[in-house]
Amino acid sequence: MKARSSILLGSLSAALVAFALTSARVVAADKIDPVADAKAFQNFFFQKFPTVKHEDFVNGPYSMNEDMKRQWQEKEEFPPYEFALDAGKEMFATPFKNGKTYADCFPNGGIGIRQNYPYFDEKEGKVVTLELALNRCREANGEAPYSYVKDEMASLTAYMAFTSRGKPMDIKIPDDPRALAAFENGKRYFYTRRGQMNFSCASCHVQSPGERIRAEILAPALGILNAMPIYRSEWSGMGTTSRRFVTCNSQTRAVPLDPQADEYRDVEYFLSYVANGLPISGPGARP
Amino acid sequence: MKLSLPLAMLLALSLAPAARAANEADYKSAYSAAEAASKEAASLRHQWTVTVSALAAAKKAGDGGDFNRAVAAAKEAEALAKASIFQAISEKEAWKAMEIR
Amino acid sequence: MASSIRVRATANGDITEVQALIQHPMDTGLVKDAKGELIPAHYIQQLKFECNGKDVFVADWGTAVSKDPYVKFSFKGAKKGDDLKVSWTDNKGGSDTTTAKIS
Amino acid sequence: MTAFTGPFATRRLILQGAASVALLGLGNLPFTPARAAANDKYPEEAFKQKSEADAVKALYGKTAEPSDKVKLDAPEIAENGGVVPISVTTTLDKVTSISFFVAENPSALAASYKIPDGTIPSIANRLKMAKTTNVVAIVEADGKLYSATKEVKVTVGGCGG
Repeated sequence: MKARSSILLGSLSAALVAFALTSARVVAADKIDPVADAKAFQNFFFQKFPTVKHEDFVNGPYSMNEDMKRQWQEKEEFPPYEFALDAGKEMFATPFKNGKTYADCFPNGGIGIRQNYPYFDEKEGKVVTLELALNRCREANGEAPYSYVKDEMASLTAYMAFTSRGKPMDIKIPDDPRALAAFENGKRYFYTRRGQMNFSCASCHVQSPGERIRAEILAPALGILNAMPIYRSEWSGMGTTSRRFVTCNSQTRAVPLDPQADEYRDVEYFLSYVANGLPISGPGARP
Repeated sequence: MKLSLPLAMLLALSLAPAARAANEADYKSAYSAAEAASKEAASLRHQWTVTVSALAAAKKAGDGGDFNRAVAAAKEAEALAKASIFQAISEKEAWKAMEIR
Repeated sequence: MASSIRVRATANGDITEVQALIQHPMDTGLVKDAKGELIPAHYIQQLKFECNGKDVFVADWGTAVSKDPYVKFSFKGAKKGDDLKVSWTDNKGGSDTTTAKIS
Repeated sequence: MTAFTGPFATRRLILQGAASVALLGLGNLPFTPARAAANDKYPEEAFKQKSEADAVKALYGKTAEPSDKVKLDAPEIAENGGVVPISVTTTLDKVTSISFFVAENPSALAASYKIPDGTIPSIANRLKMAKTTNVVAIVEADGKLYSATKEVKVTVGGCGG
């Protein structure tokens, strides 16, 4: 009995201390400061994993575990996303019924620009992801939109990512309160616990990257979207960022939002911004 | 520590002795309470998949006339929905504790 | 339609290293689809590599070979520019073939 | 081909065509019958066997002995049971066949390769594994069987859902 009460006392005082701490910081942190957030985010991972080369973080679980890295390198010799890549390249060049192609919708003809997505669209006042831009381009040219989750959309984004391989992620936040709010909303989503499992993205990808979750190794949150879209052996197929968000939600028993919900667009904005400077490594192969 | 309250609530509900066999009226009221809680959880965008399946199980049992099971499932769905509402509200501030600064 | 076979053959010295990736579902016949029905077995049974009129490698595969199967081997006796003929047949009588130049 | 040939003539044409093809076929048959028939037959029986021992017997008709000259490379823990990179290499010579078995798969024999002379006895491939079990590579060299075995742990990923 005595031990239990001392534990109770201990945790109460810890809670009090934590409360005091957060309240002090809450006041200071009201001003949204993406630059400071990104710096703190990157330093957290650089200090937690000093032996991992900075640009290696974009290889997710393979930067954390040698045995997994060997299996990955073996797969990369002739990667399973090879077919999606070729299909994407072919689709990208095939003109729409009205003769235009994707190249007409994107800066630089859509080649080597993936590192600037998602971007904040000041007209719309919202974050626009690469998948959204692709479907809007299709609709603007009288074509039916693709599923945001896999198949054609994944092949197209795989090809666009491939043309940006190695380029550092370069996400901009314009000096617009709505952009700052979107960044903050994405950050909130990233740290908010959800689902009956009561996990947030951070519970796995900040607190325990490199640990095992049954057969898989958890990827660090830093650069976790740089390899998108990914071919997952578990899906035995390609998947976009939205597919990853939707399936992660349902694994923690949270009902997923629709693939391009604002929260998903904002958390992609947040995660991409804090990974600025790290190379694009998509399309990726993952367990 | 914070979440023990809803779990306790969940336990209390399931232990409540069923006085007599539930009838359609009991099912209707339990189901509408569960549905209201589930709608609120969905509006907070914090719905749990298990709430949805418990609600569906309640409806299926209810339609099949097995009111005992339907009421139990509806009560479980309500408890789960309430727990997810509690989670949504507490997380409004709690997330900051985990933020990397 | 692009061939279902991607093959890379590179010769260094007398040894040619061959890697092949083939687009094929390799269904085991033990998996159920969304509606709960069994997806029938559909897998490559034999994959053959021929160079200069001679079989250099023959693979007999069962249902335990991964989807979009991959194989790597090397052989002697060929040089840059030779043709490597790759062909497969599956249990449903499907087949495909392609010829690659050894680079 | 005039329009009035009618069914008889076309039938004759088809018959002539078939005869010539058969002749052609016969023509080159004698050169490759022994080799083609011998090693091209798909080992249907062996792939049906459930256990590894039966599969080896059905495929080779003899048993293998472990040998450190057969180097089997497989992961500690498979990142995904559907795509397990497994490779084997051997210093034995006069190798004529290499096969891979996954002991507790629904049927043990996974893949069997014929190695004509001039082909280097070293193969990499990606196999499916139903669960944690032994992967066995068997090399047939100069008529005798040598094997290497390694356990690979397999489980699902993620936190469940």
